Amino acid sequence: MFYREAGQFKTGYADDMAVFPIRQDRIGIAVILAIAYVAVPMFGSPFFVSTIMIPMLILTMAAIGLNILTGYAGLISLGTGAFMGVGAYACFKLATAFPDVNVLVWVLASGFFSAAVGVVFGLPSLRIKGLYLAVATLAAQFFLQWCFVRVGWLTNYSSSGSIEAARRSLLGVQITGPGASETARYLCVLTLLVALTWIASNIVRGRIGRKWMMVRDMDIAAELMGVRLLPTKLLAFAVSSYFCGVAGAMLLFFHYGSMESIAFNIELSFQVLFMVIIGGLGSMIGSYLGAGFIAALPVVIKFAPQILGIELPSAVVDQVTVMIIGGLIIFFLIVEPHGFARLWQIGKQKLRVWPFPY
Amino acid sequence: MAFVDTGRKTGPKPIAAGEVLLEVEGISLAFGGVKALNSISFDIRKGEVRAIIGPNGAGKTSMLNVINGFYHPQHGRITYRGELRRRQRPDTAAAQGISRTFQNVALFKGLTTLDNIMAGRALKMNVGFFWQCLRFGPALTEEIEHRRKVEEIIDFLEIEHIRKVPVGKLPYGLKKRVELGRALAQEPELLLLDEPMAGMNLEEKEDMSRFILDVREQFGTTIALIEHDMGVVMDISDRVVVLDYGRKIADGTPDEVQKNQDVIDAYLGVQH
Amino acid sequence: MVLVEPFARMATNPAFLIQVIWEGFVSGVLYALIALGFVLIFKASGVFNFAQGIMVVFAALTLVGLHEAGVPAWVAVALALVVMYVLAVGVERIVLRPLVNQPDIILLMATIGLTRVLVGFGELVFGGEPKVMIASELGIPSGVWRIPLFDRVVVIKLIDLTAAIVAIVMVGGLAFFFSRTRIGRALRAVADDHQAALSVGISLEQIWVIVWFAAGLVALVTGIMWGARSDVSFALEIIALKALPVLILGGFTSVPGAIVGGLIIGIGEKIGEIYWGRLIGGGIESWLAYMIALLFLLFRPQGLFGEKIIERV
Amino acid sequence: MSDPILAVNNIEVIYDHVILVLKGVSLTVPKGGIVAILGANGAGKTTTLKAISNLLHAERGEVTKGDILFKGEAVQDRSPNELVRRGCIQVMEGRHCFGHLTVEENLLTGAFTRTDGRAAIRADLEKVYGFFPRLKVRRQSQAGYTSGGEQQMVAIGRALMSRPDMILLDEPSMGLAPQIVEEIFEIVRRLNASEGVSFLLAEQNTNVALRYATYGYILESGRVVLDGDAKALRENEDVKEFYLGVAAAGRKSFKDVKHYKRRKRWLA
Amino acid sequence: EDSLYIPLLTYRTGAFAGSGIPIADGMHDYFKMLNARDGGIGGVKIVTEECETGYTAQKGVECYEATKAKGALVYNPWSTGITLALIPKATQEKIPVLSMAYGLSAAAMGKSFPWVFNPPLTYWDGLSVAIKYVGDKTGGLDKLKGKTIGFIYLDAPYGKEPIPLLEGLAKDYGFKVAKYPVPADKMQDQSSQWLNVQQDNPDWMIMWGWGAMNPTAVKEAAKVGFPMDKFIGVWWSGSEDDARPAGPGGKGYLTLNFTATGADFPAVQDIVKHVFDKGNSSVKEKSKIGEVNYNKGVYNSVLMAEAIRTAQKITGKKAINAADMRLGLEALEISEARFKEIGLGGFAAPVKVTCEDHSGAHAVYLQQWNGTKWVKASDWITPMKDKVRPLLEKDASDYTTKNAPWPARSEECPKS
Ligand SMILES: Nc1ncnc2c1ncn2[C@@H]1O[C@H](COP(=O)(O)OP(=O)(O)OP(=O)(O)O)[C@@H](O)[C@H]1O
Ligand SMILES: Nc1ncnc2c1ncn2[C@@H]1O[C@H](COP(=O)(O)OP(=O)(O)OP(=O)(O)O)[C@@H](O)[C@H]1O
Ligand SMILES: [Mg+2]
Ligand SMILES: [Mg+2]
Repeated sequence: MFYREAGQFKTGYADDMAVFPIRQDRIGIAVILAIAYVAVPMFGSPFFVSTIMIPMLILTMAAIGLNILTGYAGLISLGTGAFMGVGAYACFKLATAFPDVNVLVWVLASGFFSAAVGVVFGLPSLRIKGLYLAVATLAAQFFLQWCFVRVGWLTNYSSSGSIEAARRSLLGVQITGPGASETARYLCVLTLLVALTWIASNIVRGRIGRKWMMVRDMDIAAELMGVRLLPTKLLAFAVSSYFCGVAGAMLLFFHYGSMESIAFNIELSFQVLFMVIIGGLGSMIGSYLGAGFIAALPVVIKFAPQILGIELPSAVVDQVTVMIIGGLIIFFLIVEPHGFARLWQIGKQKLRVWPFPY
Repeated sequence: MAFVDTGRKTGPKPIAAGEVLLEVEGISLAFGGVKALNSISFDIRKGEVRAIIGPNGAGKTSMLNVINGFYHPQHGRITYRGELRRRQRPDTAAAQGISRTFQNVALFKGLTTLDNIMAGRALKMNVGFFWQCLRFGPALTEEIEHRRKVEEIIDFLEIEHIRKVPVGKLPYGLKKRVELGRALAQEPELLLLDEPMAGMNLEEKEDMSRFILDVREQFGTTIALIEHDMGVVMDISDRVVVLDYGRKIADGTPDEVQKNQDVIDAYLGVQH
Repeated sequence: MVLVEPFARMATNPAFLIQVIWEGFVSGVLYALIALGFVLIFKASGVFNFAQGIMVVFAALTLVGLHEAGVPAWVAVALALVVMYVLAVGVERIVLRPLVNQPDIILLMATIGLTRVLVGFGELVFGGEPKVMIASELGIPSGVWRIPLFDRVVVIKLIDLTAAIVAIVMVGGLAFFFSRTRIGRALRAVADDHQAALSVGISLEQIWVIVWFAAGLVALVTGIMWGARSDVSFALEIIALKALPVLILGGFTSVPGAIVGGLIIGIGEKIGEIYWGRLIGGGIESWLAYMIALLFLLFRPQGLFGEKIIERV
Repeated sequence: MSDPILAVNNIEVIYDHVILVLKGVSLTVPKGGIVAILGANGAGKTTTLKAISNLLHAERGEVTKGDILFKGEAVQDRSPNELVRRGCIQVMEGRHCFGHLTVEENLLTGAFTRTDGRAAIRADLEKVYGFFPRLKVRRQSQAGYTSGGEQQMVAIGRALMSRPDMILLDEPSMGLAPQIVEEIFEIVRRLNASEGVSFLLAEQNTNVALRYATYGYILESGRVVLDGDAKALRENEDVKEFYLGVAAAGRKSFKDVKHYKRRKRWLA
Repeated sequence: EDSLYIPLLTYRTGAFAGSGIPIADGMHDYFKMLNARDGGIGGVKIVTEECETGYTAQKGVECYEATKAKGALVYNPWSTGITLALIPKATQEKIPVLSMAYGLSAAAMGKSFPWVFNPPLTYWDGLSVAIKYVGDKTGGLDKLKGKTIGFIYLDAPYGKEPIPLLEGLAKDYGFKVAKYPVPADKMQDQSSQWLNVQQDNPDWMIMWGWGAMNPTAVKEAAKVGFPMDKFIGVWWSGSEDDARPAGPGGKGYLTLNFTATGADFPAVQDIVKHVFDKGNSSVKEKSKIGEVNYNKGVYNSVLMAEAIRTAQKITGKKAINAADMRLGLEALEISEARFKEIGLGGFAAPVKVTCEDHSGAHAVYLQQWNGTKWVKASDWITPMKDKVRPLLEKDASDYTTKNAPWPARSEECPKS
């Protein structure tokens, strides 16, 4: 009853092609943005903002990146972690080499470096498909990680091999480095994410996104219809890696503050892949929902007993958390292989026909 | 019909109706030991409906694959619009105005009907990456312009009601219709149809026949058609070529072919 | 210099080269064992079983854990097999059955989920400390042969030799069991098209339990062998990733491919690391295997022995 | 009518928890009968067959109402292979061959549930090759590389290999040359007559279907709108016009179809 | 009620759990013992909270964020990676970090890193002792000229930390260094590294390993026939579980150590009595108490407990806060007599932390595996301060310039 499109007429194709053609959706998104920008920083505890919200939003960015590659273009990648690493190392180098330029510029620019690297490792995708390609991207994962460790220049020859976020500010407010308040970092992350989400959704809804989906669904037919596979796939690698790279840079500058190469390991790749699958391949909302689930849930489960005042050995909590997350992943795959995005759609569908089923 | 630009350039040399548009000569294609095509020659004239028939495994689909560059024959020459065609990548055939439908429906499963047909226009859209990111200005104008054309095709094929349905879930007959729509969206000069009416009931076959004839009539599109329903083939095609396990056994008007004893033996079986 | 020097080193010390090849051979055989577990499951269900690595750990821990609890070694082996069987049935019931006919990637994800469950469960039950494999109780020899060669010695650990022999026997047996039999055919049918397999009356349940159990068996053997070389701990799980390049090199569906791929990767990465790796900083083993595999793939996208990818319209 | 081998009582099928596709379909197949389900695209023919053979589950569909009796026993909760073992096998729409298996291996998978020994299976294999000589020629090629028609033959032959009592045929004529279509229906008739195999076939090719079937159901939008003896259906005016293409004025040419539609009477 | 809240970042899961578990047990049990026996420290109970990090920096930071608001006195990251991540945060938020003989070596420069402590010595100190020992056995450091020393290490910040000093010393004494990195995913399969060792045939081997890397390395060394008494591990490579799996082949293997092995100390016996026997310990077998890593855990808690006592003395408060804790750490001094007093006579070398020197460069000894247990193989050896100190200074200033503007020290050095 509350979710109806009846009575809302579209008067032009532009209306029909809008992201949120239904008024209720538009109101909903405005409310969510308001909560994100106002309520969270005002009422969220520092722990909530810094340990749950910030990494969640950053990983959402990475999930959007991977979703472009896997969900839209149908190319599986297990190298997300390393592509994020490229962004982080690039941003670190840029920000230390040119300290006077605003760090946000470098965060955005670092994505281009991982885009370039992504394109190089995307080249085999012309010949190799499916899971075979996934393994090819593993080559990227391990090779890049090796570079992070071996190429001293990347870390400015730091003896510990780690990279640190320098202190930088925006409009007089410190936003990166030790001492930046979580609110400032959060707002930066949120703004970048919102802006890039908007761009990503523009791309995937337009000509380029359609080409990606053509290649994903039936590459031969796409080719016979005049789509050139290699440039299309490479573009997907580039755009996807761009998002991952920016996410990596944000992870360093707005979340950890200091990272070593091992943080960009295969676990991270898997984590992002989980988000994309659980959230729903080929869906922007899915990336958000998936990231929320995979990034925030373990933290919540891990600290839930503590918050509830239950005493459990921490190792047990951790083991049980691992099990629960694994179990939930299987559970959700079974309930809905198309992820939260589909559940969301079905939910809307049900709302639409409510109170009459079917 | 408004969705085809009449002023569109048709390549180096415009071909008048009735002239030879495509000619294949001595095409041979083998897969390992299987000779799918054995020195086949025939031509397709501008504006006609050219049927290719033959028993299962005769090499009909392979012939279409050769024409649009997906298979490369070991021998033979193909002349299109008067130009000898070199070995080419599949995506160039599309650029030259050859589009097709597939025997085993090859729609983009995850896309809606609308997007599938929009996909047909992929080659015609070219606003740059920057505007695509913003989906604003030229990108939006272009999108709307093509959307309008696509809506015309949707109207033409009477599939308005499934516009926003992901095609994976459509019943077979409608999938075939969407596929035709997608091919039409490419504004082809030569349209290759591989069993467009398989799995349809009579009513739907009638509709499909009507669409095919309308397309030809209104845009002068040349059509090559593979079909096993002899009723349809005999009624709507102008000339028929008959293949039998890689060989050409007959070529002529429907009536001639129908009476040819080789064809009856190899393909038609008992008349009905 | 990069081109000449390594060969010079090979030529000047052939005994060492043989030692390097032997080490590569042994690790190749062990990679192949893990890859074999993958192949079995992939062949039979099209599932890319990421949990194979943790199954190795799990099987080995169960074995050692039972022995620690006082069960005699060989009885513990039998019980560990029972546990692997129960695991196979459980996986089929809980994970695979509801996911029939889903795309590869979904099943891949499900097995990664399964990995998590097993990691958590294993650590909860067995604790995180490394355990010592009961190699001598199982009669695995532990000595070392020192073979004099070109006035140096080549060292061969008996455990490595045992591992190689066991692996080869295992592969032979499985290849025999799964090829050309009714079950073998059914396995490949299932991998091609779940729904069609169902429609002709192939019981997916039965097939899956069989292959998962076979994979469990392979996991146990792998666990014993690897465990005896170092020790049994969760760190072992990581080596499963090493089986991936082996797999793509050999082809996901080929049992002999797993062996040949394993040997190429094992020997290739040893030689690469020892003779070339140090020229560019060392530790290249972590990616060399993938690069070797990638190189092969560019020429044969389906792997050396993999089934050709069918592309038709 | 003799004892029904299959009875479907008033079933409802829902896909994805929300899409209601069958809205109360009932039908029976007598032992030794050939029954056809006819109907336009998307009417729910395939869904009906899948509901019977229990393959819906793999498509996230479920039977929410009604029951299905095969040989007098309820089979909704049986697994597909159980059903094959009991003698009911489906030939799926769209071929579904095992692409990487050779033609012969494909046929042999059909015999998976059989326990009557190699010799019997060999004999049946030869019988199938007898029905489809083309398959014998291509026996060693991978099914993925055979032509569409050849794949259809493989699918049907595969089903025969299980020695079923009942075959559910989903659009057997699709994509086949007219000659082969006739042959396939002849085979259906032969099996039916000589071995007493019952058939339930979903067909678009009404013409042929009604010639070979004994009884027919017409399905529209998930409901049975008309049923009757094949002969009676052939005489029905609407069926004539919409499915057989013979209006009162005789067969009309595809060339002259006009852009108008008479409403079907049962929709009124 | 007053309490002393100390979060313990530990890892009982993951690839390094084998080393992490006994350490976690040791840390806990000592505090539990103090609570049970003395009612805490200065009459105030110690409240610990364990937070699982799995040795990953990400979870470590999560743990830090989740616990810091509860009034954490000090953090023990137990991973060089986590330490590096926490240094800037904790410095900013003014909570001390105690990285006992691990972490950033340069943190010894208390002037630059007022909130970070790494007693009793840094990795560089440790390495210098190892070289001293090697020199000793070779007949003097000057005899090292032309020799080759192999360095096998975990390819992570932890393992790489000693390299600058090693290379510096190589230049000074004219020996060659051969490096053998072991990537984390290769910890259990080191045949390549040891083949290289076999080929290079170095005179000595030094190892910076952790977790599953250690036993594998010892086994491999035995296999390739490397003389075990010329193979020296760092203190993190010297637990019973590291040497035992090699069987008789491991006999002779040497490692550095700064705590005694065994349970023959009154305080450890008190742990058995007040904690283990009451069923309050998570240690499963009594024999594990007193093992090398367990004692490291105990020592870590001793340092904290003594720092708390010192802080209570300085401030006169019973329930101290993080800032007080820092004062306590900076004035920490455990003399031989004090060790005896707390029931740990001979357990470790005397410790003294100062404002300038947060690690103290205290002595270590070498222990040797005799096939069944560790035995002391040398006296306490002091590091080469003269070689280490300049490097520390340089590294600290590098760190602070790279992280500029690094907050300058705002706390006065206590008058001594
Ligand atoms: N997996 C599915 N999920 C959702 N809807 C489905 C699914 N499969 C089929 N449908 C819908 O169910 C309806 C009936 O489909 P069905 O395939 O049974 O029709 P049919 O009569 O066999 O048609 P055709 O002659 O085209 O094969 C169609 O509207 C289709 O869109
Ligand atoms: N890519 C390929 N590899 C191997 N053999 C092939 C390939 N493509 C086609 N063939 C073989 O070539 C022959 C002709 O196939 P084609 O698909 O052209 O037949 P068709 O005339 O379209 O038959 P149908 O009417 O059944 O669709 C068949 O025997 C087929 O098996
Ligand atoms: Mg064909
Ligand atoms: Mg159907």
